Amino acid sequence: MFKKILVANRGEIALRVMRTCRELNIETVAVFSEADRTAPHVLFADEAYYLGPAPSNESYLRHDKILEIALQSHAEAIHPGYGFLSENTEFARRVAEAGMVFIGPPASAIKTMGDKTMARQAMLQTDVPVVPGTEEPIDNVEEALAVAKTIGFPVLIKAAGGGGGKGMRIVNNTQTFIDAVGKAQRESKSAFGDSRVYIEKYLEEPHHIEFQILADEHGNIIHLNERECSIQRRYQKVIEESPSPFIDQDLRDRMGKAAVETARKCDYVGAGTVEFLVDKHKNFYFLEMNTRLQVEHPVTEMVTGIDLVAEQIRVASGLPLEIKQEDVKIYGHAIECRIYAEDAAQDFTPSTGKIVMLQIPDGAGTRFDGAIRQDMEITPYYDPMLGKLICWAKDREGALNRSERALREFYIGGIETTIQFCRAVIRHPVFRQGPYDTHFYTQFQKALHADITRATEDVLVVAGATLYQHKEQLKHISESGKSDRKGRSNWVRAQMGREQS
Amino acid sequence: MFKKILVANRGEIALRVMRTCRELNIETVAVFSEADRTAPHVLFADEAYYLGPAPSNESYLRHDKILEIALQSHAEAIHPGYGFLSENTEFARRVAEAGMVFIGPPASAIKTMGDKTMARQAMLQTDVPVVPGTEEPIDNVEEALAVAKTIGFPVLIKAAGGGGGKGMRIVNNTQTFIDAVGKAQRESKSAFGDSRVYIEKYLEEPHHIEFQILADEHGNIIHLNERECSIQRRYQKVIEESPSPFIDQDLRDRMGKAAVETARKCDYVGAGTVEFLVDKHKNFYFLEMNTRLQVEHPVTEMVTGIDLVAEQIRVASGLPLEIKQEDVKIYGHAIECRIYAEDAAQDFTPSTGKIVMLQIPDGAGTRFDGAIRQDMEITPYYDPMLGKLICWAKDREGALNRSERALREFYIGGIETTIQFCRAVIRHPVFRQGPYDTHFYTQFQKALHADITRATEDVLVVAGATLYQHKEQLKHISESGKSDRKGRSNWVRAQMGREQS
Amino acid sequence: MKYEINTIDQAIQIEILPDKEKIMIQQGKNKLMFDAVRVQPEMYSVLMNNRSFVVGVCSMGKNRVTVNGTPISLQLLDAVHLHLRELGWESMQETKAGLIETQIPGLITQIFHQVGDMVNEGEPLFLMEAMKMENEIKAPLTGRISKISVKEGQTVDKGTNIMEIG
Amino acid sequence: MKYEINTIDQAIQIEILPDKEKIMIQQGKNKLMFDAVRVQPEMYSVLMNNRSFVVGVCSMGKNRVTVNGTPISLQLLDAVHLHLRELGWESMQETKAGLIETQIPGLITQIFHQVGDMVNEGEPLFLMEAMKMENEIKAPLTGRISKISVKEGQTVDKGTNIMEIG
Repeated sequence: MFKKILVANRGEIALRVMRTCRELNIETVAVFSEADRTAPHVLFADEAYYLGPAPSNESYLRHDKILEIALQSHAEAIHPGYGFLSENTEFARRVAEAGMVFIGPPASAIKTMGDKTMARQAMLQTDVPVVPGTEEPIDNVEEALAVAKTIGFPVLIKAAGGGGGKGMRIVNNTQTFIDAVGKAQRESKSAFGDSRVYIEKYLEEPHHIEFQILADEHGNIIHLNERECSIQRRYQKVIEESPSPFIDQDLRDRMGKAAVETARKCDYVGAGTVEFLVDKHKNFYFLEMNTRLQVEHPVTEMVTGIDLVAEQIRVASGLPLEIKQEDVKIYGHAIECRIYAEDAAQDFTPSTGKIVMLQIPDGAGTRFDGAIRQDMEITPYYDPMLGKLICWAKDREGALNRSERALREFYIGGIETTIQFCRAVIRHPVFRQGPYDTHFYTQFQKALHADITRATEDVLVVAGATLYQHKEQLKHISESGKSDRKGRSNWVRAQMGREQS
Repeated sequence: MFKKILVANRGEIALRVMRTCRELNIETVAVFSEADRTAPHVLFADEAYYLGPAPSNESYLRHDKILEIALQSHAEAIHPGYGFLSENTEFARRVAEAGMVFIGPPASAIKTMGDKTMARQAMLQTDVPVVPGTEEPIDNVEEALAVAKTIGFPVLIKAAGGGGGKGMRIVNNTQTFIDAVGKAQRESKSAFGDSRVYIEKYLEEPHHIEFQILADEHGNIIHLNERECSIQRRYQKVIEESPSPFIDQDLRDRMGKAAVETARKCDYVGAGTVEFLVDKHKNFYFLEMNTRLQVEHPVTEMVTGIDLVAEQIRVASGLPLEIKQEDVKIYGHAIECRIYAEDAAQDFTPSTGKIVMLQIPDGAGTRFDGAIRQDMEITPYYDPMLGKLICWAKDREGALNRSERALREFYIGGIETTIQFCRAVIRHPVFRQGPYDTHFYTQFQKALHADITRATEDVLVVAGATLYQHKEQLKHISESGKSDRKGRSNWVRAQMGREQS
Repeated sequence: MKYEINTIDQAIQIEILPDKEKIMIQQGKNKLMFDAVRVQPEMYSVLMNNRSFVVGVCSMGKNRVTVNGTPISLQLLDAVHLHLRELGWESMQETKAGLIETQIPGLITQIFHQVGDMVNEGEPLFLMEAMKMENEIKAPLTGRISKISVKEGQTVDKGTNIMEIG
Repeated sequence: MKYEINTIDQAIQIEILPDKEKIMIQQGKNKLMFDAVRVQPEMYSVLMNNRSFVVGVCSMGKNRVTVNGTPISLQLLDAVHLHLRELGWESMQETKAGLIETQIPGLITQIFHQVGDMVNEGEPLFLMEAMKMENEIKAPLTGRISKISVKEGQTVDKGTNIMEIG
C-alpha cells in the first residue's frame, strides 16, 4: 500500500479522498491555488503546496507544477478526484513516466472512453446497445445538420471532449440547430479546449441510470448496482438515488452485465461508471463511461457499505478486489442532494460571498460530504458545488423523509444555495412516488419554484415582525453605539415575571 | 401513530428524538429552562414552551409544568429521553392519568427495574445469574458494613434510585467503607432524591456488556445484540462499541436469551437495556436494567440499521414490532466516543464557557449526535456531555481508523473537551487490540494522559512561532487600531513574487 | 404602531405593540405573543405563541428574510407610508425593473443588441462566461434598450450595470 | 530575533526572522519557511516547510495553544529574557502553585481542613458539588494551608479563590 498520496484537486472531493487516505494510514499532500490558501482541504492535509494563481489553468490544471510537487514531496501516487485532470490521458501518462501511480484507469481506457465518439465506436463492437447518432466528432456545422436530419429531431448536441452537461444542447428543429451548434462549440472550446461536438438521437421520457464499476489489474470486474440520476437541470445532476425506483431486478442484472462488459471492452482498472439511458419501455442504451470517481458515488457507498475511494487506492496499488459480485448486496436506500452556491430563483446563477452562518445537518443516516466552514469566502473561480447531503434509511420512504428533515435543518447564510430547491424536489408528489424521468425538472419547474417561496400567513407575520425587530435593533446600535439585545429574551423575562407574581 | 409529541428533555437527546419525530411526520413540542431559550432543541422544535429557571428541579424535573404544557399543546405522547424524568414512575403514572402516552415501559416495569434492589430480587426468581450482594436497599451504615464483610472486599456501593455512575463507589477495605457510604448517600440524595444504597461483590477483570431490548404490547420481545461499555472513567462510560471484541457468538446467544428473559420477567414494553458484568472466564451476571433509551443507543442503530426512537414511538402507539429476532443482523462495526465539556487533564472537571470555534467531523460512516453550535454558551447547570461521535465501518479496524480520523478533524474551541482523551484511548494498543476490561482507564491512565500532550519538536516550533505571530498581531491591532493580516498569506505572496520574477 | 407586510402576492396588516417586557402583535382579532432572540449576527430564534421559527436576516438592508429556510421577500410599510397611500400617494419606491446588473463576476463574451433595439421579455440580451459556464442573460421585460454600459470581451465585477431597458 | 520555546519537559531555541514577505525560522541548522494565516479569530492555518497544521490559540493571554488538536502549554522567552537568564536572573514568573481556584461554578459542601493544617499532595481538601456530581478537590502539593476564603454551603463562581497552601 502507498505511504503518501498527492490529491490533485480541491473542495469536497479533495477532502473526501483525504479522509479515506488518513483512515488507511496514508499521508496526504494537498495542492492549492492562491484563492484556496485556507480552504478545508489545505487544513486537512498533512502537507500543502502552492500551485499558482486562482484560475484553474494557472493552478489545478498545471501538469508540470503538480508533477514537480509530487516528486518533491515523495508522493507515491496521485489521486485526481473528478473534474480537472481526472480524465486527462496526457497527465495520466506523465504521472506514470515520472515513476508514480495515477489513481485511475490506464491512459488507454481514459482515451477510449473519454472521447465519446471513440467510446461509441468501441461499444458498437459489443452486445451493449448504443443510442443512434454520429460516429465521428464533427467540426463542420452543415455536416452536423445532415446527420441530425437523418436520425430525426429532437437531437442532442454534445461536446466530444468533456462531460457534466457543459456544451450540451437539445434541439427540436432545423431553424435553431445551427445557432445551438455554435454555442455548444464555444462552450466546449472554453471548457475543454476542443470544439468538436457530436449529435445523437434524443430519447423521449428517458431515465438516466448509471452503474458503478470496480475492476482490478487481475481481470476481476464487478458492478455495485445502479444510481438513478434523472433529476437534472441545465443537464446537470441535482439529486441521485440508489436503488432506482424505476429498475427491477431483471433489468438490474441485465444492465449490470452490460456495464461489466463495457468495462472489460476497454480493459478497465479502478472505479468507473457506465451511464445508460433507459426509455419508458425499459430499453437501455449505452451513453458514456466516466473513467473516474463520480460526484454521486456516496449513494452507492451508503447502500453497499463499500468505501469506493479505499477500493480505488487498493486496486491502484496492485491488490486484487476483496469483494466478489455475489457479495454485493443492497442495504436500504440512499438519496443524494447536491448543494450548489446558486440562486435557484435566478435560473441557477452562481452565487458568491461569505458564509456568515452555517448549520450542517447530522444524526442517524445523515452524511454531508462538503468543504465549507463558517466565515469562509465562496469565490467565483471554481465549480459552485458546496457539498452533497446523502441520507440513508432502510427504505425509500425513510430516505425521503430523512432527506426532507435534514434539508430543513440545513442552514447556510450569506450566499444563495440550492437547499430549498432540493427540498421542493424531495417533497414533490411525483418525485416521492417515483419513477420519474429526465424531464422532471422542465415539467414541474413552475411548481417547484412556487413551492420554495410558499408561505402561510403566520410565516409572513413572523418574517415581518422579525425584520421590524432587526431594523429597530440596528437603529439603536447606530444611534447609541450600544450593543443590541442579543441573547436576551423579552418573553422569557415576561414569563418569569408572571411566575414570580 | 401520534400527531404530536412533547420531548421532556434538552441537549443532544432532545434533538435526537425530535429528528426521528420529524421523519415520522410527527410534530414536536420542546420545553426549555431559562438557560436554554436559544438551545438547539428549541430552535429545532415546531413548538417550544418555557418551563422555569435553569436548575433542573425548577424546570426539566417539574412534572406539573410539563404536564400542563403537554395538555395545552395537545401533545398525544411524552418522550422523556434519558435522565431527568425518564425513569420516574410517578411521572409515568401522571402522564397516563392525564390521558397521554408515556413513551417508555409501564410504570410497574420502571418500578421493578429502576430500584436496583427490587430488580435483584426479581432476577433471583429467574435463571439469569446475579452478582452476590445486598438484596434490600440500605440506609444504615453499620448494616452495610456487615454485608460488605460477608461477601468480602472489594465491594461496590451503588445508589438504589439512579444510574449513570452517580453515587457509585468502589471500596477495598473496612477503613474507607463508612466514609464512602456517606458520600454515595449524599450524591444519591442530591441526584435522585433517595439516599438508599446497596452493596455488591466487585468482580475482577470485569467487562461491562449490555443488550438492547425491544418489546411491544403484544408479547413480542427481541434483543439487538450487545454493546461493549467497559471503557469508563469515574464509573461513567466514555467509549462504547458494538459488537464487543470480547463476546463470541455462543456467549452472545446465551446472554441475548437472558436479556429477553429479564425483559419478560418485568413485562417490559418499549426500548430497554439489560446490563451484565462478564468476568474473564465468560461468566455473566445481571447487573441492572435501564428502562429507557441509553446514551449509547446509536452504536446499535449503526450496526443493525434500526432506528430505535422510531421503534419506541411505534411500540408506544400500540403497533406490534415489525422486526423478528431472526431478522436482526450485525452489519460491520460501530464505535461511539462521548464528547464531554470536561478538562481531562484536571481529573475531568466540567468546563464551561463559549464555543468560539466549532468544526464537526463528517463524511462516510461518521455520525455526530450533538446539540452544539458556534458562539453557544455551555452553562454549568446540566450534564456536561456535548454530544456523541459514532463511527461505522465494515470491520472493527476500519471503525477504529475512522474514529481516529474523525477525532483528529473535530475541533471545539473555547472550552475543554474530551476529544483528545478519546483519541488517546482509540489509539492505545490495548484498546486497538481488544478485548479490554473495565480497569482499562485506571490501568493506563498515565499513558493516556501523556499521549494527549505528546508533541514532536516540529510541533513545538509551530506552537511557539504561531503564538509569536498571534501576539505580534494583537500588538499591532492595539497599537494602530488597524485590522490584522487575517486571510492574507505572506508566503503565498512570496511564492507568487518568485514565480513572476 | 400599525404595519403592513407586503409580498408579491399578499398584504397583511399587523399592529406591533412593543413593551419593555415583550412584543405583542395584533393581527385581525388574534393577539400574538412574539419573542425574537438573536442567536447569530444574522439569525434569530423566534417564538410566536409558542411556535418556533428560525429566521435568517440574510442580506442587511435588503428586505429579504428566510423563515425555517423559506425565502421571503417583503416590504414593511409603517403608519406614515400607509397614511400617504390612503391620501392617494404611492409610497412604495418604484424599482428599476429594466436595469440589468451582473450577479457574479465574469466575462462578457457576446452582446446581441444595440441601443435603441426593441426586445421582448425572455429574449437573449448577452452572453456572459462565469464559473466555466456560458450564461445567456434574458430580458426581464419587453421594452427598448436605452443604454449599454459594457463592451464584448470586458471582464465585469458583481453588480456591474450592463444595460437598461425602457 | 532569538526565542526559546519552553514546555514542561523541553526547551527549543529558534530564531525568528520576520520579513515583509515571509517569516523564516532558524532552528539549529534547519531553515524553516513559516506561514500562519488566521482563519477564525482563534484559529490559524500554518504551513511550515509545506507541512500543514491547524493551530488553535484557545485562551487569549494564556500561553496555551493546540496543534492539530494536541494541547501544548508553553512559554516563549525573547532575547531580553534569555539575556537576563544568562546573567543569572530568573526571568520566568513564579506561578502560585498553592493557590486553589474553582474551575467551574458550584456549591462547597464540605471543607476538611482549617487554616494551619499540614496537607500532603493528593490529600482531599474539600468537596464541591457541580453539574450534579460531588467533586473531591485534592491538594496539588504538600504544604501548610495559609488561607481559606470560603465557607461550607457557599455557592462559588468560576475562578473563585478557595484556599492557599504554603
